[in-house]
Amino acid sequence: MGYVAIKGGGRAIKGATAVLEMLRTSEGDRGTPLSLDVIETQLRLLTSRVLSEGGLYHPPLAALAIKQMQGDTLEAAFTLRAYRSTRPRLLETPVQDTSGMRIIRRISSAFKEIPGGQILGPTFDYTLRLMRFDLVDEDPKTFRSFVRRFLKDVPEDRLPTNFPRVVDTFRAEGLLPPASPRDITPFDITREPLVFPVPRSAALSTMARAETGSLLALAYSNMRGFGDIHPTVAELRVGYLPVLLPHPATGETMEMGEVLMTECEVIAMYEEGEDGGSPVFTMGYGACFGHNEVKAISMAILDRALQKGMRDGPSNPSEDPEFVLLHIDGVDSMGFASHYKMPHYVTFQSDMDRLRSTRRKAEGTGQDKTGKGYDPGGDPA
Amino acid sequence: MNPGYKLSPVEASYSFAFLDEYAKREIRRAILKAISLPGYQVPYASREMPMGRGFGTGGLQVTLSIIGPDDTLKVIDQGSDDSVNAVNLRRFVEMTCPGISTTSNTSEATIIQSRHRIPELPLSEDQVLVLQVPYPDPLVLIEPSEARRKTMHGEKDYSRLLTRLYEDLIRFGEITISHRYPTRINGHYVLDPSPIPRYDIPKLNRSRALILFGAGREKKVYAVPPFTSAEPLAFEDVPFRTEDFRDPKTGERRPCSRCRSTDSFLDEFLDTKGEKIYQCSDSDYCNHRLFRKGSRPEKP
Amino acid sequence: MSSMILKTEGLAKEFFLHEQGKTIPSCTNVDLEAHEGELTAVTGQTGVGKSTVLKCIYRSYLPSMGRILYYPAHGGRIDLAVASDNLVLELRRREIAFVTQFLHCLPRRSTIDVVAEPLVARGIPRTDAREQAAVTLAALDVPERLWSIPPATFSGGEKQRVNLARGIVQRPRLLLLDEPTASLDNETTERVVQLIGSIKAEGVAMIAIFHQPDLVRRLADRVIRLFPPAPAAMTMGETWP
Amino acid sequence: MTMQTEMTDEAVVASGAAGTPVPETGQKILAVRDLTKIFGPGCGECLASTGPLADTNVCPRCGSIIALAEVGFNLYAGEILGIIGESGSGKSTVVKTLYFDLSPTGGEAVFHHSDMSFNLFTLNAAQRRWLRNHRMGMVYQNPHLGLNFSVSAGGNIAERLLVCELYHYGKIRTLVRELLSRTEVPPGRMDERPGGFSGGMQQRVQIAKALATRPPLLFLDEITTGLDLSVQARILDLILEIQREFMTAMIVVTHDLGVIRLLAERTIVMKHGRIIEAGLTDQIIEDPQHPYTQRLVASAL
Repeated sequence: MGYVAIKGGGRAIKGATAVLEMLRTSEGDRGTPLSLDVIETQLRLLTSRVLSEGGLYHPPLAALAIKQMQGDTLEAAFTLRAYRSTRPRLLETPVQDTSGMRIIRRISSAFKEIPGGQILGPTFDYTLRLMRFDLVDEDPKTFRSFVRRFLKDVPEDRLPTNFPRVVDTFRAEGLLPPASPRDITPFDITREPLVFPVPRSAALSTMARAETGSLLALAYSNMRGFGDIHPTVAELRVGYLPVLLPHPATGETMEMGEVLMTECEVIAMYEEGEDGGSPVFTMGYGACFGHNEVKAISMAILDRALQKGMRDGPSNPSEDPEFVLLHIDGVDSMGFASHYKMPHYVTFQSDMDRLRSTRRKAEGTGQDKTGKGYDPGGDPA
Repeated sequence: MNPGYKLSPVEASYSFAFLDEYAKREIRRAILKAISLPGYQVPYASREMPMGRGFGTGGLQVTLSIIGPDDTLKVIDQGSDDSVNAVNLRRFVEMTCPGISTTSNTSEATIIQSRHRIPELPLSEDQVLVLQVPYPDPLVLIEPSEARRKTMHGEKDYSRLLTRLYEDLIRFGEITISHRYPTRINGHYVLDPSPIPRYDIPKLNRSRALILFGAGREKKVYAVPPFTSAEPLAFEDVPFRTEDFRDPKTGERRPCSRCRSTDSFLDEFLDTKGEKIYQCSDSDYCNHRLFRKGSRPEKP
Repeated sequence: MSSMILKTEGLAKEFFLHEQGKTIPSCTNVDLEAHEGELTAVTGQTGVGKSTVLKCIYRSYLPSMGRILYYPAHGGRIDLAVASDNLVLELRRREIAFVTQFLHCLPRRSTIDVVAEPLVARGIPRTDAREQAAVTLAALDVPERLWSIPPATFSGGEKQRVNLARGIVQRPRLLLLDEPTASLDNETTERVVQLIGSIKAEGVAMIAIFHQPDLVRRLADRVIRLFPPAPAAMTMGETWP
Repeated sequence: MTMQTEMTDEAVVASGAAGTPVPETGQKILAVRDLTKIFGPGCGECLASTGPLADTNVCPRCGSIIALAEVGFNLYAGEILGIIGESGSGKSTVVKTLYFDLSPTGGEAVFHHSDMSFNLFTLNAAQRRWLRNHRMGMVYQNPHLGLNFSVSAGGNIAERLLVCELYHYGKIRTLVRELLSRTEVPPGRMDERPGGFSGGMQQRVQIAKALATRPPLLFLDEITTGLDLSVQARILDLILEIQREFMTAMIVVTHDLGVIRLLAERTIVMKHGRIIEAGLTDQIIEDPQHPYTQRLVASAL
């Protein structure tokens, strides 16, 4: 008899780890371990999500995290993030120009004709969400031959290439306000804490690695009536962005690789113009690692909402930078929700002490004439 | 896609104390600032740790930033060295900090990381106590905006917090804050002392050991430097009261059912027969008292 | 000869109504004097601007022309026509009182407090002020049972006596009286005449308008008769030259 | 920050009714010069192109709203100054800038108190807060601005006492009870939240809160607007009694000539952010000079 409730921690943890591992491998003799390649390609949207929420572009490690955390996106992103904590920052990229992106999908719902044309690309938007029962027992031969057959018929000029961004074209015509200057140093949320008020770049980086569902929920609240923004998607792009870095010795800009990313720009009409001037279009921007359109759109809407809140003061939750930015991080929120499972014996003991003492007071005497107030004893005057 | 990707040895290993050296240096700078401004919450870029936010990632980052191979670490949770979370954190530090020693003996430790308790044994100048903090700001009770709270701290404006205590007194005849009792450091900043019971608050005052507070999720570090005043917020004529563990029937203080101590914080629980039992929350303290009496501590 | 308290020189007042674009003359070229322990009566037909003169002196009206020279207790001379608002307020608190035909006071305050008020404003303790107020109310025959209730419900005569009491209790250096006995019966009018006589003896200077000619004869040491303004000015409708 | 230590005045708070030294009448307590407040970007023509002559307070060139243009006046210890005007005249903006609820675009306000002078708009945030809590009081038209409705009536007053570092619960209770009785709120209701009180009682709690630190300067912004006539009369009466008792200087902002007539000895008339007329209250009412004031008085009769 003794510290029953809180003893034996070491053994318990070992046991928990073993059971987890047993469940992961419980197919036994029939099973095949998942390869990272399979996860990265066949579960490419899952990988995308973990890449963006983990805030580290390392697809094989994202796949490993998914495998290790048995498909839990929050845990996988978390694991990737924790790994990131151990890596020093060796170089900083300059601000990347996304017009150099190799596009696999781009649409605009604001403009019918856009330079380069619309490309529907890979999307579930117009596919029917009907169960494809043929995938239940998929024929490996068909599976393996599809990509070869697909690429054979694609002419060279239909392969992904880069296009000017829609908004740049319309900016040139003066229909849209100018972009923020490119030479400002963006806020680095991995090296600096958010101390409010924060610049827009801090808000954008925080949202770029936010948990998709949280971002969507807050953006949805803004679309639904807890906000006044009626956005139009100026452009939504998915593609591979070449990452340019100056050579450490020569300073010459070089391509270091590319990242798959989703980018979205929304346009919203703002009723009263800045400082009482004439009405203007305003813009919201969203971008994230991987292919995650809902996240990029949500982020763009919230960016617009936050800009408004930063300017005029928030009039609803989605316009309040503190409310939005402090509640969308998956690692922070899931961790804190989980921590309530830990023992809280001491604080609970302390709570009981207060409750008992208060109840004794309520049942006993020594009450203030005007209420149940504390009686310090004697007239203080 | 990178078919058959192989991790390089650098990619697949961790450095001493897990965090990269730049991160540790950055956190140490925040700690120095916290010591210079007793009670002030210094924001820092809290890193993601391999355990959940709320499980002590703030305290852990502080510990990892200051620990060296010569250090002896003690980790406790709810006063116990052997609780699941304490074991987990200790194992992690042992794993990532080769060469350090760990102990459950309070007086042997150079760094003590704790959640919810301050050890019963008085700490010395050579020790650092690291407390894990879920909510660093006591003003969050009355003001949700961090920007406004910062101004209130700067202006030493705690009247609304005190009004909360006033309202407690008129409604309940008692201040109902049980733990995380707002405490004023060095006559200026009021801090959240982490969820330690009121019983532990007096231990902050003029402590010989440096006390560091780390909030991982909220990304703040603050400190009570050695020999610095720490007063719980209270009215002049309504004394601050700690948990008293008095038996209302006899009026006497309950002893620990193991070591018979009457000067330690007690855990209350039910034994197998459904009877209430009181025992020291600080397991090391309890064991030492039993040792001195000649009887061996019970096996778990 | 007793010392001079106030002297007006060429005092005139006209009103310009912006809405109608019209100038309405009220009184012109008024020269009068008030001396310590004397009563100066202002007489004339209705509409010659008798009340206007008093209001100009009290500065409820801004005079259009002329000077209103006041000789304050601490010496020197002040032209009330151009004196600063704060100086006028200070004089109203200490030296000049005005008994108008209407009683303006806060609805909830008891009669005795209404009368004592000007003394309290001067810094006299409330109990002392009430004592003096009681003496004055008694001298004016205001029944004691009325002292503790607000004067709002009183008859016209009662209100007028309360108003008088409030002016007299101050023992100002200069007391302005605008038809103080208008709604009083003969008996009460006699009490007022006696009281005015006694404060005159105490040295209070007064400028008064009476509607009964015999009161002028009995109380006035000096009489100023006002005449209607020149008809030319009426028709010109311009600013006074 | 020597100012803070010199001016900590628990004694003033704690000593009760007779504690505060009564300022002498006639001393200047506040001097306001060229007070200007422009909402919007502002331009070189804002002041010249707005005002009573232009009959607008919106700048035709840049669209800014000229809430106050070069407003100046003095306030003397213990006096009640009325500011009257219609909505949009800038009358409330005057007290909001002086109470630091709004920062002015230009101008100066010097507050004098016990041999010290404070240039209000050059003070830092802590000094502003100190003055606001210790030397000024504000009663708003909307009690939600002046009171915290999630705290008891007494707690609202306690907060102001706590700001002034009175940390004795018993003394706070005694003072709160005194203040509430003084403002005719039954002390038996001190532990109730103001949400359950009538409008008039909420205003009296606000007044009690504003008076808690015995400030020499009190701002009253349309405090009886929207209340029943009989309730209004009681509050106005209370304000006069308080002014007599504590020699508190007050600025009373209202659109109601009746309020001005009962409370203020001097009055400022405002329109389109400008002072168009200032004088003794009886003179403003009986002999108004400006066409706007004449209309205002005529319409009130």
